Amino acid sequence: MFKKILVANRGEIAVRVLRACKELGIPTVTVYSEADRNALHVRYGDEAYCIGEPPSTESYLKIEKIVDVAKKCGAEAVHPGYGFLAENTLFAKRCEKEGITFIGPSSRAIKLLGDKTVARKTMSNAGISIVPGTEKGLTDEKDAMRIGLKLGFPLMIKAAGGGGGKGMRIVKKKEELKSAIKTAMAEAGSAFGDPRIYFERYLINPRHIEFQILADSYGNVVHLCERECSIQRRHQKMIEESPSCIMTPELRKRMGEIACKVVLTCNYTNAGTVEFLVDKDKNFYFLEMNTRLQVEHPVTELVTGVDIVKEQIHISAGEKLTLKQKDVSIRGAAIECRISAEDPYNNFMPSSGKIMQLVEPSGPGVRVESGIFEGFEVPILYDPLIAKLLTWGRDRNEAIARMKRALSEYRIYGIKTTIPFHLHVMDNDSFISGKYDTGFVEKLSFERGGRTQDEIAAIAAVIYATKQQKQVTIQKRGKGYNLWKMAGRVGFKGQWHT
Amino acid sequence: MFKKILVANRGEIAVRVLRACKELGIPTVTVYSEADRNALHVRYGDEAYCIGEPPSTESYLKIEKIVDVAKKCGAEAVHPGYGFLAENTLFAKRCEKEGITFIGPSSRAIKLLGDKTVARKTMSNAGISIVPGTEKGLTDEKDAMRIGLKLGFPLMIKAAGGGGGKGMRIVKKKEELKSAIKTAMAEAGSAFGDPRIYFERYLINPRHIEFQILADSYGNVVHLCERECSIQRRHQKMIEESPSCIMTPELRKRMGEIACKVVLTCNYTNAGTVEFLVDKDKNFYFLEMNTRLQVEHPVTELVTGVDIVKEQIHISAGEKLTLKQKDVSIRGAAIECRISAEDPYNNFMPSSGKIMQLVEPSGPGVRVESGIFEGFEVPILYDPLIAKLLTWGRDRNEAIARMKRALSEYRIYGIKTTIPFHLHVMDNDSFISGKYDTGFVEKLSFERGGRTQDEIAAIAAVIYATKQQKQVTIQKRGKGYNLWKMAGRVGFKGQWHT
Amino acid sequence: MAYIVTIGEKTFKVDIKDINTKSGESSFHLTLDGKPLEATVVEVNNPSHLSLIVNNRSYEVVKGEGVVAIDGELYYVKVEDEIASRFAKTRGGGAEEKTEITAPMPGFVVAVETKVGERVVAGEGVIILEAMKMQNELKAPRDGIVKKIPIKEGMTVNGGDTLLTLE
Amino acid sequence: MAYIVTIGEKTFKVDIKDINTKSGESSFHLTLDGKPLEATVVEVNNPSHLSLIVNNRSYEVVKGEGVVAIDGELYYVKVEDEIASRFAKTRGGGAEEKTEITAPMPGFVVAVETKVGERVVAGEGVIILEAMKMQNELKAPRDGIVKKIPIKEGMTVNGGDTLLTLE
Repeated sequence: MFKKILVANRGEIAVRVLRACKELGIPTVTVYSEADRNALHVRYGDEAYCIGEPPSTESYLKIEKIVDVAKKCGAEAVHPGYGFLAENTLFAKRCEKEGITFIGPSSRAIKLLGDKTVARKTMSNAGISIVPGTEKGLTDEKDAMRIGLKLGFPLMIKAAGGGGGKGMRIVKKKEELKSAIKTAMAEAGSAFGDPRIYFERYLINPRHIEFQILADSYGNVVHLCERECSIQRRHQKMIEESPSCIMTPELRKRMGEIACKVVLTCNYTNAGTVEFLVDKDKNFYFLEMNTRLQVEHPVTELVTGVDIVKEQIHISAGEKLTLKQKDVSIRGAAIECRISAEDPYNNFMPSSGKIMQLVEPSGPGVRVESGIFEGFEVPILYDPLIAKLLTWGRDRNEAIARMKRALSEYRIYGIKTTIPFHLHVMDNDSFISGKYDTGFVEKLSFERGGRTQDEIAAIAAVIYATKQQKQVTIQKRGKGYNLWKMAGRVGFKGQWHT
Repeated sequence: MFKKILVANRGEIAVRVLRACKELGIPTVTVYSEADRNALHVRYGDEAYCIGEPPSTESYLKIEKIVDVAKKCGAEAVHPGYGFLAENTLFAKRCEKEGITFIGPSSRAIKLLGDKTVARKTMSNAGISIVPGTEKGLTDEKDAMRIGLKLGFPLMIKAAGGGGGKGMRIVKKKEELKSAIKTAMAEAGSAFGDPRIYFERYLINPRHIEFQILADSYGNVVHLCERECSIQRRHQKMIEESPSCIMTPELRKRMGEIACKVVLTCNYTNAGTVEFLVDKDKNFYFLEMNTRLQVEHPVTELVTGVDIVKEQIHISAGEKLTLKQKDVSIRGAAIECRISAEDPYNNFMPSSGKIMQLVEPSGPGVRVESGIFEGFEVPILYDPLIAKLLTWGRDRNEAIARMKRALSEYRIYGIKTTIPFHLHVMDNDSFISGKYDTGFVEKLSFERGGRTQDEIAAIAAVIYATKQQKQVTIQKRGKGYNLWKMAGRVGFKGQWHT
Repeated sequence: MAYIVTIGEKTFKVDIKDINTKSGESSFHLTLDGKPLEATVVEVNNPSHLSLIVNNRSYEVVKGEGVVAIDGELYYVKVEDEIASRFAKTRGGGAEEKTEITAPMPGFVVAVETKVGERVVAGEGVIILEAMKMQNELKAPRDGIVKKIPIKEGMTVNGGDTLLTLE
Repeated sequence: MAYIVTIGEKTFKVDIKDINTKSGESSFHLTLDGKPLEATVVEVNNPSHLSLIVNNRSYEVVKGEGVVAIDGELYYVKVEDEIASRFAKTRGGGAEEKTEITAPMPGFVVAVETKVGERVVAGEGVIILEAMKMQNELKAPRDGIVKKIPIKEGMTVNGGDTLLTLE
């Protein structure tokens, strides 16, 4: 086993990985930007190194600096978390070159699966259904026009060089095609340094279902069943759950086998996720494979009991998988709500600021993965994901009831968060019945509302005024006690007019 | 289902019950003593009523007041938690009379099982092995002498009228018998208003294993497997786990069947716990049945996935158990450490005071059941149990590793707690190997020690001094910032000499 | 002590009748738009975080700048004591045109902080009026030169009396 | 600035060489019993709760009364600045018999706050001596009348010099 592991990330995922290392008894090293000096991960690790200025391009994305720290402190392995350098071929390659174990797949596998058209072609050649479309990257506008017109509409344009919604366009009719191709190429070029695009048939409101897999270096592959991730906003997942409401044992078996086949086709090792789109008739198509730990991995941990991060570390240390496919089963149901520093009432605008008060839910069936604490200044520079709230229940209804209970216990004052959005979804009939697809968020009418406790608010306000006045009188001071700017859930429809 | 439930308890167990109610969508009522005005349970419930002065005899034990509140606010059911009125026949009877559902067994069953000699006789008659000894209460000293001498030594004297270690004596040789009988009778008389005692053969360091059962009003009984509770100090449990390291499927089946038989023999309904002593040869003897929710119930919840408090409520509402014995199975392993406001370095003396800082562990496999918060004054008046820390793992080793990790994350400053004791046990070879019995704590050599970070402490102290001096200089004030009295884990052997 | 609380488009009149503090807990008899209520509060761990019980219903309350959170839901509130509120009403809508300060309620003139002929700016405190044991600073409604001060320190005035006129 | 820290039966000499504060983080060059170390601290959410990094090792530190917690473990500490410590040594055991104030170390006399013939009480600050850029108030060792002050404001003195004598 490794003598020391460097965690090349920040926030909740860095803490998640550090906890796994601690449970394995492995000393840890963290890196941080100047904005994160008092961050949780810095305080959690055994060693900590500052690697640069706040912008991630000057710190968390600096391969050179991170490799330097790893060599300096004698870290034998690096865990990249998700985001930042997690799917960076150069970083993985550099680690391989320096003799530092990259806790993830080989740089070769990252590269193969990172190029979406290569991945599609590979899968198609292996007999795996992919979303119909082109299998090679297009750089010529005229070629693209010709092929696009042939495929028909609606049509999806995607960047070959990377994901995250960049270079992505939905084209509904042929008149839009030309300009969409042009702008998509330009966007892809500037985002990934690679203007290649490809086409996919646009499936109308499919479900997004992914399979978690684990693969060791000895050809053993298991899947840990599915996660349903259809609650998305602009291709960003917001709520995930396992099992999926549409899953049957037979479909799970078929999709799981295909997922494992994808892995074997690429000689992929470590943890990974095979994403599928599933249409109304339960036809499923390979979408892409994520070559890293996913944000939503704890959903799978809760229902299967497998600690995916620890498995990653064992696999990277050259151990054989002890888990067999027959040992994997789902117990109960789990849901994850991503808690982001975003204002759900204002188009999910990022919100930064100081956490003035924090109360995290706990009790039966609740798991919190958090990167914040009271007093922390949430920087605007990084991903707005600040925490993940998960619940487990004996069945889906219990998981939902617990999620509502846990969300109602959660208090984050000082910044705006997505908690009110999640509370709203947990009360939504389509969500409760499990009859939803990737069009869910778009169709959702989410506006301010909820309980109206105006009278209590009025009483509370007056009591504060009385107490403040009393204090002012006693202290003979003019300022009163310290008040702070606060934002959070808003329960009253009319009050924003003021 | 009930329209409203009153929770007649405080602290972590009151919060636990309130959470279950919230998940079921049932409005809640809490009661509190004057010492608990800002306690967690008061803030968690929908309604709150003060029922008297701080001593529990003036508040939490006042049947009249609690019944009054229930009637006044229209609560259809009362959950007693554990302790206080949970096993009080009069309270259960009074609720029955007033038409308020007591969430627990019938007053008849509480009475039957509360009288330890009656319970022993009932079980014995039903063919269930009990610890050998007398089956009726003794009030005459001479009778007792005669019977005791016949049974032989070592011998256990117990009070017939109640438990909790009161009236309990271990008699190792006949010379000690007479005075032990005398004092035990006196103690039992003053503790329970009932001087009756009975004898049990003293089993040398058995294991304490109990079975959680659920029984509805339609004759359906299931057991939720066992909990091992042998880590005790003066008959008070400190650490519990499930499954037990000595359990085999065959033994579980046999003990589980006997546990269900105990329940059926008494026409017992609701949740309960059948306690057994198990000797080295795995002979097991009925010890007693606890007619309430146990402190350690979450251990069973973690491995079976069943929410015991919600089951209690369903049963009390007259519903049928949906759970069948064949649906019950153990997944993984769970451990509970009871976090008490006690000084483990000073004979577990109770510690009260204000919680100055609190950081609770979280992340994978961790569950916290807590009754405290930052700013709370832990009263000396009530049970020192302030929180329970539980971990779950795919196997026992993972549960232990997680417990160590979680204990090391736990920060409670301002009072002394049992956290250092638990950290010590998690590193103990006997505990790790699972080869322990009820003599474990007695044999444990637990003294101050652990990591020695004197140099870091010296540096930290100087940095504080420097910062304080700087602040004094800047502020031109003499007092410096507010320092607080603190107590917690002590990691240095020699420092108490100062 | 009476307050006017504005939340969105709603307005509440809250009158606190009596306050009693015992071992950290403050009890209030109050009326909300005339409806009598019993409330108690206690600090949780700082002065802005309270446990509030109103007629035996329990709420968790946190205060921010111009906002209170009830059980995690935010309510933007404006609190004025009734005196200030009456003052605002007396002033009417055309505050920028206003050249007089009138007494919002009966009271005792504690201090006059300007004199005839002096230049004052809008919002500057010019007269301190004591009413219901609270001192209230009355402010100049606009920039201007003080024309007339028909009262003096120590005088008792009636509600509506003119206290100061600007040129 | 040098400090003597006592933890149990151990004593450490910690010398803080330099302090630099940048965006909330304070950096220190220090020596621990002569061993050079780099340390930085930043507040977590209050002045008694710090994140401490010493030579790239990370610690969570909380301060209490006479105690610091390192990653949750308590250490009872006594901190004296070296001057006070030397002063204590200079004084020896019979402090109540002492009639002199001697300079604990070389320094510059900033102020003499009494004069010959004046009555002083034990613990009253009488002379301010500046050393290593820190001002140190020297206190009267016991009640008494000032007999002699053989120094003046502005003078530089050597360690051990007598600065004041009581009758």
